[in-house]
Amino acid sequence: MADDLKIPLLEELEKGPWPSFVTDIKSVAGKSEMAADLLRQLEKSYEDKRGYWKHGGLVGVRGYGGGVIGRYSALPEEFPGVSHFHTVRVNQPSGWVYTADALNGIMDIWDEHGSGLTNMHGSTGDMVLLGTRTEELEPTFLALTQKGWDLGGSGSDMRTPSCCIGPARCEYACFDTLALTYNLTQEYQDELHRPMFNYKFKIKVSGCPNDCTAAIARSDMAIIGIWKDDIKVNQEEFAKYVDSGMDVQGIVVDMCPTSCISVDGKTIDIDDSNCVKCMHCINKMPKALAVGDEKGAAIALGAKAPIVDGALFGSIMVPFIELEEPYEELHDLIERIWEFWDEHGKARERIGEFIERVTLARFCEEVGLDPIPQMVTHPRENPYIFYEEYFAEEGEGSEE
Amino acid sequence: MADDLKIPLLEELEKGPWPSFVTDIKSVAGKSEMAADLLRQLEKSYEDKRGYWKHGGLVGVRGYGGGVIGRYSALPEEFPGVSHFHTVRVNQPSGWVYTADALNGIMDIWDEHGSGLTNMHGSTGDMVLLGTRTEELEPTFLALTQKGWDLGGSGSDMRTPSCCIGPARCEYACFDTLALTYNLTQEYQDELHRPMFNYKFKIKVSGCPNDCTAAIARSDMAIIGIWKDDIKVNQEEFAKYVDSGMDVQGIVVDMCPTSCISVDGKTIDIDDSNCVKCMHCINKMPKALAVGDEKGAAIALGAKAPIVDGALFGSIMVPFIELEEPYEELHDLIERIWEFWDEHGKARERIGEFIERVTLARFCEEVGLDPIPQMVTHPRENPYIFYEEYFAEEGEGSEE
Amino acid sequence: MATDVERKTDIGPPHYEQFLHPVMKANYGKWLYHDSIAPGVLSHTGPEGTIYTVRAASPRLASTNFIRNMTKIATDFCDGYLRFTSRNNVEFLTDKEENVDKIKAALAELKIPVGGTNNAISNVVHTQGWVHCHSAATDASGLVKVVMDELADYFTSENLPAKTRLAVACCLNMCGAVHASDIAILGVHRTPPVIDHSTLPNLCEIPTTVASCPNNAIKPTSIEGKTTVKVDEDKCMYCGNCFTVCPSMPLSDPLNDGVSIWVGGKISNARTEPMFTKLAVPYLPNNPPRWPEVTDAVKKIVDVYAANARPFERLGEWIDRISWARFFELTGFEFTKYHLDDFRWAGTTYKRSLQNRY
Amino acid sequence: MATDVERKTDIGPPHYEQFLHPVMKANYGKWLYHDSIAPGVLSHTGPEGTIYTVRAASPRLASTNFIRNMTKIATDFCDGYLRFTSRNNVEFLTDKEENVDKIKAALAELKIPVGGTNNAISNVVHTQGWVHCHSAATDASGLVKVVMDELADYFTSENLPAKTRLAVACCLNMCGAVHASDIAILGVHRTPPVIDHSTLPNLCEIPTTVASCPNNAIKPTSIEGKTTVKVDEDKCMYCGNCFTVCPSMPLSDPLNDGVSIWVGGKISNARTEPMFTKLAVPYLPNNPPRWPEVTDAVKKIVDVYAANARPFERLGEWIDRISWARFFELTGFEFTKYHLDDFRWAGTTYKRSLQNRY
Ligand code: SRM
Ligand code: SRM
Ligand code: SRM
Ligand code: SRM
Ligand code: SF4
Ligand code: SF4
Ligand code: SF4
Ligand code: SF4
Ligand code: SF4
Ligand code: SF4
Ligand code: SF4
Ligand code: SF4
Repeated sequence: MADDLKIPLLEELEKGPWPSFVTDIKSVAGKSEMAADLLRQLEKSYEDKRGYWKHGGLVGVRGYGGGVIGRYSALPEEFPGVSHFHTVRVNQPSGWVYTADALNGIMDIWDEHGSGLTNMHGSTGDMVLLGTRTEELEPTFLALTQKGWDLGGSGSDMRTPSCCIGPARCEYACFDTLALTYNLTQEYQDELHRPMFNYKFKIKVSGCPNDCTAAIARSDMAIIGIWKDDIKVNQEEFAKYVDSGMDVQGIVVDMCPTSCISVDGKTIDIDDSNCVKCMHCINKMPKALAVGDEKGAAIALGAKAPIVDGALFGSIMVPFIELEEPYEELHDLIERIWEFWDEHGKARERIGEFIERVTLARFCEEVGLDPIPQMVTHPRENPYIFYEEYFAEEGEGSEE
Repeated sequence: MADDLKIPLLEELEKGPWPSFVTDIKSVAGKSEMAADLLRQLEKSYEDKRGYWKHGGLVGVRGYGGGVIGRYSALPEEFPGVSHFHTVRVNQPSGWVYTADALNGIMDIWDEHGSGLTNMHGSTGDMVLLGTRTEELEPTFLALTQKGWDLGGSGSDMRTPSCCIGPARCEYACFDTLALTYNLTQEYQDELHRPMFNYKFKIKVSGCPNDCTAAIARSDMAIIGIWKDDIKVNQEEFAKYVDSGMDVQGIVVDMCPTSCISVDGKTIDIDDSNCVKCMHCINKMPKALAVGDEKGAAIALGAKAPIVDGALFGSIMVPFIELEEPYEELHDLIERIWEFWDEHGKARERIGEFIERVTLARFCEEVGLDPIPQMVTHPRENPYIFYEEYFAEEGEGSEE
Repeated sequence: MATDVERKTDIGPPHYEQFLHPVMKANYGKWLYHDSIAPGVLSHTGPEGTIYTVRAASPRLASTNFIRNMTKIATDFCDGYLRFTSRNNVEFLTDKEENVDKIKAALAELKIPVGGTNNAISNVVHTQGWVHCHSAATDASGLVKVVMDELADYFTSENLPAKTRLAVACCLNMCGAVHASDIAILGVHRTPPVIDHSTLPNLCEIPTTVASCPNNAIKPTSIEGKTTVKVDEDKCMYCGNCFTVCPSMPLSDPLNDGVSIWVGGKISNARTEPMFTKLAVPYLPNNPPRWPEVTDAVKKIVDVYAANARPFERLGEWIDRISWARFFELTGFEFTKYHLDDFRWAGTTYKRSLQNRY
Repeated sequence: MATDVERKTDIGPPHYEQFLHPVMKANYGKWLYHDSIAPGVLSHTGPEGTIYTVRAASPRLASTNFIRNMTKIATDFCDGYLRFTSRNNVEFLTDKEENVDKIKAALAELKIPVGGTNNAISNVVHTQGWVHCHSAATDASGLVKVVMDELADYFTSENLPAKTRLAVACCLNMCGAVHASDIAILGVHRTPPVIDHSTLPNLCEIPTTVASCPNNAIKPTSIEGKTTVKVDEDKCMYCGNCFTVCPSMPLSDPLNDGVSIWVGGKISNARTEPMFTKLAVPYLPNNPPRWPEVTDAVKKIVDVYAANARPFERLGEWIDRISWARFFELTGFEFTKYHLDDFRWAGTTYKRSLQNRY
């Protein structure tokens, strides 16, 4: 089967130092006709400079509305191996941590029920099992759940939350990213598996402002670690950085966005009242500086890719929230947000677009957040103010 | 007449160190019933917290469409002195320079034909003769023109251009602001006096990026001096600033927006390739530093106050143009701009709003400007590109 | 006035050259540098000598008397030469250093302050207000007077961190510099236009009126067979643009009109790019003749700025450095939902990063 | 597979704790600092000891074979523990420093580069392309492969000025990080959708389809009595959103599809706030299998950046410092009308100050 692979164009991609997905797919093409036909169809795409997949198709597992992306070849006669080629999104563990056994178990399932191809991982964070037939979906699901795995999200649901490695391997983590992500995923299984929102709702969780999951750019709700008090300084360790010959002035002091660091010989001084917690100085001198003690997270809503209104970064709705089990305050907030969005959002309107449409002021009012300067880069510049209080004729000035 | 002035509220404004317009108006109220009734009506406004002027009214001088703002009291019986209270906008000389004689001549005319009140000057730049009757307009105009004065603009015309004192008294002037302003005003008398545009079109002219006429904020076309080459340095004079004890580091070096100044002892070095010509260092050390030799101006279009689409600063259309008599290149550009705006602009659409509506790219194309990076803070962030070139089926790729 | 004179049109303004002091003409385009002699007094030097400038305040709304007082000083000490600045101050120009003090003395006699140079508060760019405009939500000249009474010392000295520019406008048309001043006072209406359906069909063009509204709050409607308009009051933010094009839609409302306060704008390109003003205080009542709430608020801003900013840091630059959170803390102004932008570029003002102060 | 097992739903993912290396569990939340041992090798130290991480490249589109190769290394040297990063690299975790070299050797045998840490180019966040998606204007895996072949040395070393993040997406849906990467490659269509009126009335909901267009280019129309839609081609900028909701409006066009190149985005809050990518090259042709025009352009950007930026200055920060004018000069890319924004916030990108380079 794989012997008759004629893929000269793709084989050009076997050259060069970077790991070749072509070589890799070939390595399973012997045992998987799906993989072989994927290469054949892809070779045709490379010849013709176009894709050969049909537009989506609703397939899934019983009782779930999400977790599977239906896909059919546009040339099923020519490439029967990919006539169906659906993907199964498997909810990854918090922080993408695995044991060899656990992963091998999934590979076994996929060799049996699918193409033998995966994406580790999809952009949202799921383990993506790439390519299988409709009739294999239910058996795949059954096998996965038996081993303790479940599906992730797709469609207009809460998407699979994901998080950085945080406290499991990072000194910067301002809260337990893995625990929170696990908690939210479990708490909202229904919202994850049964699309009932206006549109997708993504949650990404980063332990500090370095934002190693790109939450601020790619999640409707970004939960990003931050601290409120002062940066912790170890002057001894700082002196060692100076001694090591590091250009502390050029690399740290001059690059602080608010110029709030001063160095006097081997002593560092930070004006924490002007520090914006950007992380730069800590990043450059992790032994001398550390995030503070009053730790928690900021919540930014509304990040998304450009479709429809243009790309957005998340915008700060809560500049600081403590995040400890059982996360009641956060659950409450999430639910109030979903409720308001659900009731007043339009179909296919992401939360970021929704907030802009209903205005930030109204959004705050409805979900119960006080307007504060931290929500904006600056107050309004235009004078088009919807004054709501006014004096009534009779009231003699007292109504305001 | 002025004896029976009962203006207790306004008289509160005669207290305090700042020159009092009330005291000043009173000083002519004896000979001008207009001035007296203005005070009386104003007193009523102060009592009632509202204005008492009727909505505009089209009045003017023969053959002119602009230059006069019609104004009638809403309470003509009560305040007959201001039943008519039109203003006459007199085109000021470039740079607002006068001789006592010239000014006195105008005051004579105004004492004879008007209220004896003025604004020196209006926000656009005109000398504003404040308050007269319809029947006095033509005589006022006649008297003014006999002494060499003419009216300024109002309505949908080119408004009276104005300029900073520039080369007449300022070492920073990068071109002759007074000459250019005179030239434009004379060249476009018809456009100034006979409103035929979609809306007003203001021109302000500043000799350098300090922009002492606020051109970038308040004129549809801002012409602002700039230079292309290096800042001129006088090291000897620089040393004197250092010797004087000036905090050169804090006040100059650290405040340069592009950090392109370095000081070594008593020598200053400027990395002109990174200088953005902000003027700050020159402003602070005018004896040591001076604008370069390759001088000219930048042209920014579209500044305006908020109505309708929100306030705009002018946006750079020409980052550098040489401005020498007879200013042909500039005249050409202005005329191309007016032509395109005239043809495609909507009624009451300022040029700034117009450019945004038709897009900057199209505007450039139509008025014959090449797109260059200096026109933007950065290239587009959204991928919604209107590709115009494409390959046609037959063309085999050659059509692009 | 003789009527037999030839009627001239389109002659334009007189040529400026005839109004230039001889030293200015001689040094024209060749100036070398300037010096600050004292608050309100500058000298400019070129190869052909030095000219001294004395800058005097003006109420701008000035009678022919006031102007004649000025021309008299110019005649006495400046060979007749004087000018006005782009902020409506009067400048006396002389090549005789000894005349500087004489000019100052003459001005002192008239109780006219000298100043406005360098790190001062200069004259206030302002508008017509109840003195002349139909649109006004407040008075302009009165506000300028009471505010500058409070701040006069900042005009006659140069000890603020940097130049500080004030502006007053009496309605959202902002005939002046409100949108780009260090501190600005803006007259605001707070109730929708009251439509006079009896005159509207005659006075106003319906399509123009409908198109005038930035928020599409105006729709055509028919009352007793005549086409008029109606306003969706939920969409109206009282900008007054409809009134500008249609006299039958006045917004004036003595009970609710008042002023708002804006801060942090600038024009120059020095250090930072030009900045728009931002909302500081959404509403203060019209309380003539001396608007104490307004003068208090403005004074507060100037004081806090003077006490905290670094040398040559403009008000907006200072706030950018210390954060808006701190600005509201220091001034004690309340941050409200009105401060959150909701117009067409609102999204660009949302805070889209973690960089914040706590 | 036995069918008599109980069908479980909504169990969620396994708890992560069972997948944590014991040293990571012991130091959980208590880490003190990290060190960089070599490109691709980090150590993290806490009170309970040190964990070593070896980071290996992955094609992401990975077969079960590939994963089994990885798990084998983890079994051999890491007590079975491994993880994936947010950029799809594989990380091997061991508490035995001596195993680091063994892991590297095992990876070398598989020809898998080790790197991606610190000031490197890490793995490329990307999407499906012609491998799996109906929307794709280009392939993603292929582009990643050819670009990283060119840049592999930057993965295995750490000598760029700062972290440099690349992304590839095959259409404007941008399933990944194109809008906020240092360098991004974006598949673009350049011709309007071709409407299949025979299927549209059955397959597509007209109001949804009409609403999907960011530019209101789609209007309902009727053809032979059936409601379908028409596209105003002058208003279409080929975003493909209509196709997402309506299968009868494909945009794929082999002759005109291709890629665009974007630069200067970032995510972190370090130093500067997050930034969007900006257009560098509006169009390069699809030239599989090795897209030489694209690799050249990307290489050019990296080279110019590497040669000119300061230490720890991200690409976008560097351009901000030197100006876009200089960026286009240095790269030799043409600045065109396509670089001028014309979408809803276009006005905010116009240069509204005199501060410019010449
Ligand atoms: C598989 C994945 C790409 C990948 O190779 O990793 C993917 C694949 C698709 N995405 Fe996506 N998106 C994937 C992450 C993203 C991301 C990144 C993220 O989540 O961090 C984004 C940008 C962030 C965002 O959500 O804005 C993203 C923005 C979109 C959009 C843009 C519209 C929107 O604003 O949501 C669409 C179009 C849509 O929703 O109809 C879309 C639609 C699609 C569809 C379902 C195509 C479609 O039009 O229906 C793609 C299916 C491809 C296929 O055949 O398998 N995908 N999509 C990612 C999900 C894997 C996972 O579950 O882990
Ligand atoms: C007299 C003056 C104010 C002053 O006290 O100095 C003035 C007075 C009026 N302006 Fe103005 N504008 C004056 C300078 C300005 C400026 C400042 C400037 O030119 O630098 C602006 C802001 C910049 C700009 O043009 O955007 C300005 C923006 C407006 C607007 C805003 C709408 C627009 O975008 O143009 C209007 C409304 C309109 O045009 O219908 C307006 C309208 C008016 C009207 C005609 C009222 C109206 O609705 O028709 C005012 C007549 C008042 C009166 O009764 O005398 N005025 N107006 C200024 C002209 C004097 C002169 O010729 O020297
Ligand atoms: C006379 C006048 C021009 C005119 O033709 O009338 C003028 C004259 C000078 N300006 Fe100006 N400026 C004048 C209005 C302005 C304006 C416009 C305005 O205020 O509406 C601005 C922009 C204001 C803004 O940014 O909001 C302006 C921003 C500057 C700056 C930049 C200040 C800064 O650092 O932001 C300088 C440089 C400096 O002072 O260091 C400057 C410098 C100067 C110099 C030193 C130039 C020179 O060498 O002669 C002059 C004396 C400055 C002084 O008073 O301290 N001039 N200057 C105007 C006096 C207005 C007044 O009566 O107070
Ligand atoms: C493993 C990983 C988290 C995870 O849960 O998977 C991770 C791990 C670390 N990140 Fe990260 N970052 C990871 C993705 C990211 C991302 C997300 C992305 O690239 O899509 C970002 C935002 C990128 C951006 O700004 O565009 C990110 C921005 C940072 C930064 C800020 C860099 C900057 O100066 O802008 C730091 C601090 C630093 O490196 O100085 C950092 C620092 C770190 C540290 C040093 C934290 C620590 O002490 O453990 C870790 C090693 C860094 C290294 O590789 O140089 N990490 N880091 C991700 C590795 C991805 C990879 O395989 O290359
Ligand atoms: S986001 Fe912060 S806490 Fe999380 S891995 Fe990155 S640096 Fe560590
Ligand atoms: S975290 Fe950032 S803002 Fe704060 S001191 Fe360090 S470098 Fe400066
Ligand atoms: S704009 Fe420049 S040239 Fe004109 S007066 Fe001001 S500082 Fe002088
Ligand atoms: S003009 Fe401005 S940018 Fe140029 S060197 Fe001087 S301070 Fe720096
Ligand atoms: S700001 Fe408004 S009220 Fe004041 S003069 Fe201008 S148009 Fe009239
Ligand atoms: S006041 Fe402004 S917002 Fe209100 S109806 Fe009139 S134009 Fe519209
Ligand atoms: S970017 Fe577009 S083509 Fe690529 S996977 Fe996402 S939806 Fe499909
Ligand atoms: S491709 Fe985009 S712009 Fe064109 S019609 Fe479809 S939705 Fe509209």
